[in-house]
Amino acid sequence: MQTHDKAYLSVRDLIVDYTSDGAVIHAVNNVSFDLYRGKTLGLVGETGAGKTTIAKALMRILPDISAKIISGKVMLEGTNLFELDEEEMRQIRGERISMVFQDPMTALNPVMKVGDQIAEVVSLHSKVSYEEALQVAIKMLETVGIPAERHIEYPHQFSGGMKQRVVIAMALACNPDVLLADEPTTALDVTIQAQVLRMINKLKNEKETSMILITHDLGVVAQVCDYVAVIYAGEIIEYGSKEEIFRKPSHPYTLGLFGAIPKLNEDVSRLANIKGLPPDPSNLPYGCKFHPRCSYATPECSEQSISLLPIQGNHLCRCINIGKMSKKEHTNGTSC
Amino acid sequence: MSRNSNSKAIIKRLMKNKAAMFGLALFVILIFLSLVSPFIMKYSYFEMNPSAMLEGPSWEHPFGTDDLGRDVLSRILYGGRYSLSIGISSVVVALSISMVVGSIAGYFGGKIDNIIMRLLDIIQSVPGILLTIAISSAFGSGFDKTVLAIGLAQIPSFARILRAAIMNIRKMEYLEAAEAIGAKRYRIIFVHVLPNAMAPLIVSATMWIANTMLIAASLSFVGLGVQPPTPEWGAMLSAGRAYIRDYPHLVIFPGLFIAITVLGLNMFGDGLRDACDPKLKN
Amino acid sequence: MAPVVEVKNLCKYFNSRRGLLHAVDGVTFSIDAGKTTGVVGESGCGKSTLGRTIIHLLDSTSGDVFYKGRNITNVRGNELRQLRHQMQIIFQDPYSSLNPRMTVEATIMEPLKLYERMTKAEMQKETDRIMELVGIENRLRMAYPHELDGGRRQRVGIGRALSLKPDFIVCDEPVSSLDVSIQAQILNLLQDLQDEFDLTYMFVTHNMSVVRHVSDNICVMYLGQMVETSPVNELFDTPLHPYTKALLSAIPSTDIDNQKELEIIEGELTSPINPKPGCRFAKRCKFAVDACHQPQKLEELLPKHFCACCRARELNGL
Amino acid sequence: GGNAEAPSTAQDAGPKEIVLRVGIDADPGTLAPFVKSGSGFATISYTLYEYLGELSEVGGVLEGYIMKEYKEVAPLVYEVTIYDYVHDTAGNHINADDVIFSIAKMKEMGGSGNMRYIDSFEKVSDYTIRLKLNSNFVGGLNKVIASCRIVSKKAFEASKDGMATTPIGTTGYELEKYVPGSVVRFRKTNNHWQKDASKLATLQAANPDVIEYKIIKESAQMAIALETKTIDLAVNMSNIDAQRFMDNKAYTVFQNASNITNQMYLNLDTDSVFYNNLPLRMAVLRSIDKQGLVKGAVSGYGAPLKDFGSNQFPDFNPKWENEDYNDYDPVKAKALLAEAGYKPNELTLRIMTDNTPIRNKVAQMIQGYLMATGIKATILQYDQALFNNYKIDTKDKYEWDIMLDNTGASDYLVSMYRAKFDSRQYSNGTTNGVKDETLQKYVDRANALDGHSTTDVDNLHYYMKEQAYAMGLFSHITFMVGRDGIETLTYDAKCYPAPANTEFNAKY
Amino acid sequence: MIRYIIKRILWMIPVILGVAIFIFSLMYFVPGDPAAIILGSDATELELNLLREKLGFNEPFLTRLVEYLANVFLRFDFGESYITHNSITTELVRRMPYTFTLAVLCMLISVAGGVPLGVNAAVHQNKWGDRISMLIALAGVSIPAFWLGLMLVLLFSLKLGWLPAYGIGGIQYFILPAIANSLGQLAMLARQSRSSMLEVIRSDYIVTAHAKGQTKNKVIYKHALPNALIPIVTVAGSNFGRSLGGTVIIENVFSMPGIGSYMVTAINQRDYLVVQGSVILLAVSFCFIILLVDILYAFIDPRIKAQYEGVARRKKHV
Ligand SMILES: Nc1ncnc2c1ncn2[C@@H]1O[C@H](COP(=O)(O)OP(=O)(O)OP(=O)(O)O)[C@@H](O)[C@H]1O
Ligand SMILES: Nc1ncnc2c1ncn2[C@@H]1O[C@H](COP(=O)(O)OP(=O)(O)OP(=O)(O)O)[C@@H](O)[C@H]1O
Ligand SMILES: [Mg+2]
Ligand SMILES: [Mg+2]
Repeated sequence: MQTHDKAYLSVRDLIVDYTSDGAVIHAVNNVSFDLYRGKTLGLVGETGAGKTTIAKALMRILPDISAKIISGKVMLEGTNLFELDEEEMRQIRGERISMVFQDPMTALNPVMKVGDQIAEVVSLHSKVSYEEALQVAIKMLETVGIPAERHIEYPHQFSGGMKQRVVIAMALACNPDVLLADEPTTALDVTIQAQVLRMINKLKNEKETSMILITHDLGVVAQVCDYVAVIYAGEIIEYGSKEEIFRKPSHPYTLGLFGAIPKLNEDVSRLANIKGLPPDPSNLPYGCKFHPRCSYATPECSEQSISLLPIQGNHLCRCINIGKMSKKEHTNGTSC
Repeated sequence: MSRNSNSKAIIKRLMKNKAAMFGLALFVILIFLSLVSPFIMKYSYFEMNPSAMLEGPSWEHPFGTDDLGRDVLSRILYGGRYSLSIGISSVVVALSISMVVGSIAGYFGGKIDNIIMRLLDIIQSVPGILLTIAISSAFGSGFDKTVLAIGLAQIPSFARILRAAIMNIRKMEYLEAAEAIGAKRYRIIFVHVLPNAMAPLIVSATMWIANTMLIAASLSFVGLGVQPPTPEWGAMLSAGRAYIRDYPHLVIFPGLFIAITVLGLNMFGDGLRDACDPKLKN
Repeated sequence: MAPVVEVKNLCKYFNSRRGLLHAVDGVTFSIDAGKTTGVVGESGCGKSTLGRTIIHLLDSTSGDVFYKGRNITNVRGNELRQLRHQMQIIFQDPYSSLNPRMTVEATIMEPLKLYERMTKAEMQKETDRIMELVGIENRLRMAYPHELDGGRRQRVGIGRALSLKPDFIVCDEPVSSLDVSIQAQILNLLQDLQDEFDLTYMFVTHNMSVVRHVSDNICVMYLGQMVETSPVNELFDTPLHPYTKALLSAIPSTDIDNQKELEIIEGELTSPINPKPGCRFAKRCKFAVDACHQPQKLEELLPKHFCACCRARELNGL
Repeated sequence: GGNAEAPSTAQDAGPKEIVLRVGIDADPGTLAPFVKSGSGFATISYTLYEYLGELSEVGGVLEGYIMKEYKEVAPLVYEVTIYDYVHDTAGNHINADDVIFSIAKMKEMGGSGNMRYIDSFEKVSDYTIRLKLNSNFVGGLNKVIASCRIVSKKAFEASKDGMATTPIGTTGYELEKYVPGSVVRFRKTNNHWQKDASKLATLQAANPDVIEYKIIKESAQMAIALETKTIDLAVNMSNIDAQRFMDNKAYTVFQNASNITNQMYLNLDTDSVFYNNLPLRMAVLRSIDKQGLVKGAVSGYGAPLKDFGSNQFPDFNPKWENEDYNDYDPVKAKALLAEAGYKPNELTLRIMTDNTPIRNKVAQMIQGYLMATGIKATILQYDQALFNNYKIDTKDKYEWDIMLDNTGASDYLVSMYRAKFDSRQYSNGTTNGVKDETLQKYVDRANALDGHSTTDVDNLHYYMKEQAYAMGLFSHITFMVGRDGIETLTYDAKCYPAPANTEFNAKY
Repeated sequence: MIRYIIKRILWMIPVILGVAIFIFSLMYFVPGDPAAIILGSDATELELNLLREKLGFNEPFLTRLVEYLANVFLRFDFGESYITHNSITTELVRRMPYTFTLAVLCMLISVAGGVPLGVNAAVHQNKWGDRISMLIALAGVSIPAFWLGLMLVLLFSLKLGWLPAYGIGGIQYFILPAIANSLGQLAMLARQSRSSMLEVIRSDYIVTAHAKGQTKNKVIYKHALPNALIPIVTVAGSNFGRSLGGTVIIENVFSMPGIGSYMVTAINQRDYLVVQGSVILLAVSFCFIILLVDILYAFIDPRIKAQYEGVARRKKHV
């Protein structure tokens, strides 16, 4: 991946393992990417691909019992986050990088008033009195469209969409430079999702926040992201700008993914599907991790480790058979 | 039941848990020893020797002798039969009744549930040991009566555990599926509900076996429970307290065996719980 | 084509702590034989309740359900058990819909045991057939659900529903908890099965693109009521009800060339407890007028296209 | 006795107050005079109340307390006269009305079983009452006299709770503090009604200035209390705990032979194995090593019995001491068993006992002895309440074959025979179902006022021995441990210590 | 909230009545005749019968039950002891303070010791801190209170002379019995705290708190502990019941004139009325503690408070 000197956050060679019941799970394998100021990177992939793990690794909030960052570095404006001590890292969390979690229903502390939960992060990172912090919190609530007087309420008094907004308000309260949004809308109804997506976009534009948006909804990606990284079995298998990925998906997996979603504005009698199942993360196949499911697989695919190579400019792909794939199928995949 | 389970998976996980296996091993060894003790011990548990009373531990009597010159080790090993079977049988008593009560309350819900729960409320508002003592004083002392008293007093809490588990399962779609394919109610309860709701009950029953020994000791203390000469550990412990200063081996050894049992069963129970709920592990 | 299932004015109310919860409130529609009728709507609008009430997993509060012309609203006991042969359900959650203590074989065989006077060998054979049909490898015969992935579990659920050879299946969000690649496999499977056995589906979901893909007809529900129903393409091309419109335009499109701003419906789903009469969407509807607070009637505004909105004609220029 | 002078250290500045803190092992429950008292109250009782009179010691002579004298006016009719200057600690004068009141109350409230021997009672004059007894047996009057606590009617009626917590007695002590279940403290009044020391009975002494009873139920705690010096005298210590103090200069261990002895009864109901099978009864009796029981059950602190009761009583014939009393003879026992028609290990007997520590051991040892003879035995052990129930309940057949129990008396050996073998008291013969006219005759003779001769008692003794219906096992010793400085302890006729009588030396 | 509390208090009436009936019936069938105890072993049958008659034992069950309930609940009179003839009510009132002081102290000790121990173990899950804490906890649950009590006395009273060994007086008299009686509960509380903390620590909002940059300790005590508190408080509440029950033993060991030792004496004497009275009183106080715990829930968890106030909880959708 070529370095971009304006990269605000860059991740290099991130490897994360979990141990569970004695088995080692290779959740993230050699992931590198850059994030630019004011841009949004979408991480797309199926369940268990390692998306959340990547995000948590950046903030160093993986469960310390089971997870281990094997290697890698995360450079935030020249500082390697992995080299900071716990106290310095604490300063960065919430203030410079913050995160919106997958499930708004569970991401809020049920026994704390929402106002206090937002104020907490404010008072942790600025030297203001608690009163002032609470004022900031209330303002944040209003920004996300929740009436100020509801700051004394508890999470259970909010609907799912409002909770998600509170979570976002909390993440944005200290004007972070980087926002990690882990499936911020998956748990929500479409109408509410639309509200949240619009709000995220608005805040991002106003504050120039860099964002990593994790999702498996390609519609959301199309709506919000600038760059897209497709994750499969803990690896980035394709990377590029939104346009590159949507117009010219190159990796067979990405192709399959596009073929598998029913489209609103088009009729196909049968969905294209990817055969088989995602690999067992504790026992990943050698070579291309996708080759057992890939219809273009050749013997070489399982014999060598495949690297992520540019196809065109910044559009990267981890496949040795791109050239050999028939043109027709290629275009078929992009017909969206 | 042959289709019994995902228990296979639980057992597999359990087997991997060293602490749990250690605990189980302790328990099994105790049971084994209590069964074979008459054949391997030099002294029988009732053999008195007036010339060797209240002797401390020695090669001849590793755990010493008691006030009638009986070999404490033999008594303890043999007494395991009583102690362990008090635990196991009172759990069986409690389990069988609370299963009926709990599943009726949990599955049918509504009014029946309400009535049962209110009755359990009443019984549970008498603190446990008091209840056991009260029941025990109604039945009198003796092995079978102690088993009954301890078992009956435990019914409310077991029934509640089961009911809670059933309430959880009631939300499961596989019950609806069973109904959708036209399964009858008793089949749904016995095939689909109970086997899946038993795990937490079994876990707490396991741990509770150990607790009965302490209850038995308490009952002996207040003059109920299994009476000496039965070499039940709790009764031995309680009876030995008169000698606690001069001949501490009379209380230390039964106490130690109770502690080992409690330790073993709790380790096993903890492991079992972890195995039933893999989430809890990490 | 005769409808397989007809629902007339079906209501299902639940008693809740705060009052009567109108989960399904006066729903009328019919499902054509061999076709798929999609039911969409936001979470909690009563889709699942509707499906379960139709197949008698829940007792209806009022209204009638007809199966192949026969009123089955009040069937009980053996009659109901016979009816189970013909109406089945596939569940959303592949984790909670399988008994964790039953093997794949036992799960699929259970309905056979309950009904058919089959010998053990016949049941085995029938199980083989169903497993092949839904695409479960024979080696997984003795596997327990927890050893299976979500897709395979869902296949087992489908197999269980199919083993009684039903005509009508309620699919309650069968793919919404599955990953896209698996989702496509299951949708294709359902489609193949329908073609092969001429099944009638009621397909409940909140995913508009899925519903578009699978359905022939579509019903849009809002807070327990049916607000619009029509053939699928018609609905997507010319939605009539303001809610349907809003719903459609809130879906982010994967078409990056024609990105449109998502339309926002302000506010959230209100509570279905003791609702006021009138259009339940009125509170969030930008076109709401006083007349909306009167009970709305489902009217056939276009051929086969029904809508329950007093302003629909006017707003759509009909 | 009765010397109230406490030898306090003369060198001290002022007269040092003598405080005696006594640990007792049972909760009196109440201080009321007419309530049937358990062992907890028995010790306290003498500090608080006085009886009409009491025996001077086990098997001793009747001493008047409040009673000045009595005379027999007709067979079984007695006139009892009390001192005319008795008053209680509140100053209420006591006269015949109070005595009548006290007896009536005692009877009504069931305070003493001995009240049943009173046929009628009435006032004769201001200080004299007439008692008519209903049974003709030796010591009957003693029992009645020694069971009547006397309090002032006025004081009793003034008390809200029947003197349960606000007792007023006639002794030299007054209640100072009472925490039910924990502490009872008395202070000497120096105003006892009996100023004439020569007329004081043994147990009427009032030596310590303060007596404080502390209830300590846990036996290990009793020893600890002595060692931590929170009590000065421990009542009823187990021999195990007492041994700890025996070689310790700082403590004195008082040993006293208990008047309560341990017995074994065989079931002689008509369906019992023992019925009509004298060899079997003998086999059982001969199996038991009484000396061994003493050693095992009470660590040697006791003596095997040579009769149903112990040798403390005046009517115990010393010649029995050297005779065989169905003593231990394992060889003979086996032979007797065979003679009785049983093969070894063919017979299983049920031994019933209560759950006191001593009899718990006795039962286990007897089980062992019987096994050695070839008789299997199971032990049925019940708590006191159930034990009494099963013992008395004769509606159905007995639940036991061998019963272990204890019996005590304060006056005569024959009282114990009367208590257990008088068929008039039991619907099923004797306490163990014996239906034997000869035995009844002997019991009656030995107890009769005009009987009770050496011959009568001998007849009873030998008949019982020959018939082997029951057997006395052993007597044991009770232990009181005091701290150094306690010179003597006095016991009443029921072997309870009377702390007010304690004598101290200079070291106290 | 107030209404909820009142409702709960009212509900206690039938519960306590139920307890009384239950205990009365239990004691009714107790073998062992108080008359035999009162009159001693040399009583004649005639005397026994007379006494039984006098004590009302020959009345039918229902008559006695109704009379007893009327006395207890209308006249607040538990009757008088068969043995001592003392008023049981007076006796209970006199003894109550000791028992409650002891039980409350036990609860305090077990909470003060058990919760930190359990939290510590959870935070250091599977490390030495955890293992040691849990070993202490296991030791705690396996030691009988009377044994521990005597050991404590030997050490602290006899050897060190720091604390009184028995009896009553200032608070120092309660320390050893309270420790002996509470160790088992402390251990249970530690185990409960550990497992509920472990559960909570895995929650998303704990990760959220870390992600805010909150310090480890604050996360534990500010975010995790309050959420883990409900089961902990529940166990603490039922521990109060255990403490009350434990007094039956510990009061005897330490010669404390509380309800427990009163009851043990009474059991051995078949003094039913005393046993009944003691059990009812202890049950009533236990009920109050449970009520307190229920009210405490509302302060710990706003969701429960909302429930009490009749505002239904957030709906949970599948
Ligand atoms: N605490 C953990 N212990 C062990 N394994 C874990 C843990 N958390 C995640 N994993 C495993 O790591 C892999 C990556 O998980 P991760 O949560 O990062 O995936 P994801 O892409 O976020 O999936 P989803 O879309 O379901 O959120 C999965 O195989 C998962 O099972
Ligand atoms: N058994 C029940 N008891 C009480 N209320 C119920 C019950 N089942 C459903 N409800 C309520 O009825 C309403 C409709 O529920 P239903 O499950 O049918 O909605 P849904 O459209 O299927 O939602 P989702 O998309 O979340 O599955 C909801 O408000 C729900 O809370
Ligand atoms: Mg994730
Ligand atoms: Mg649903």
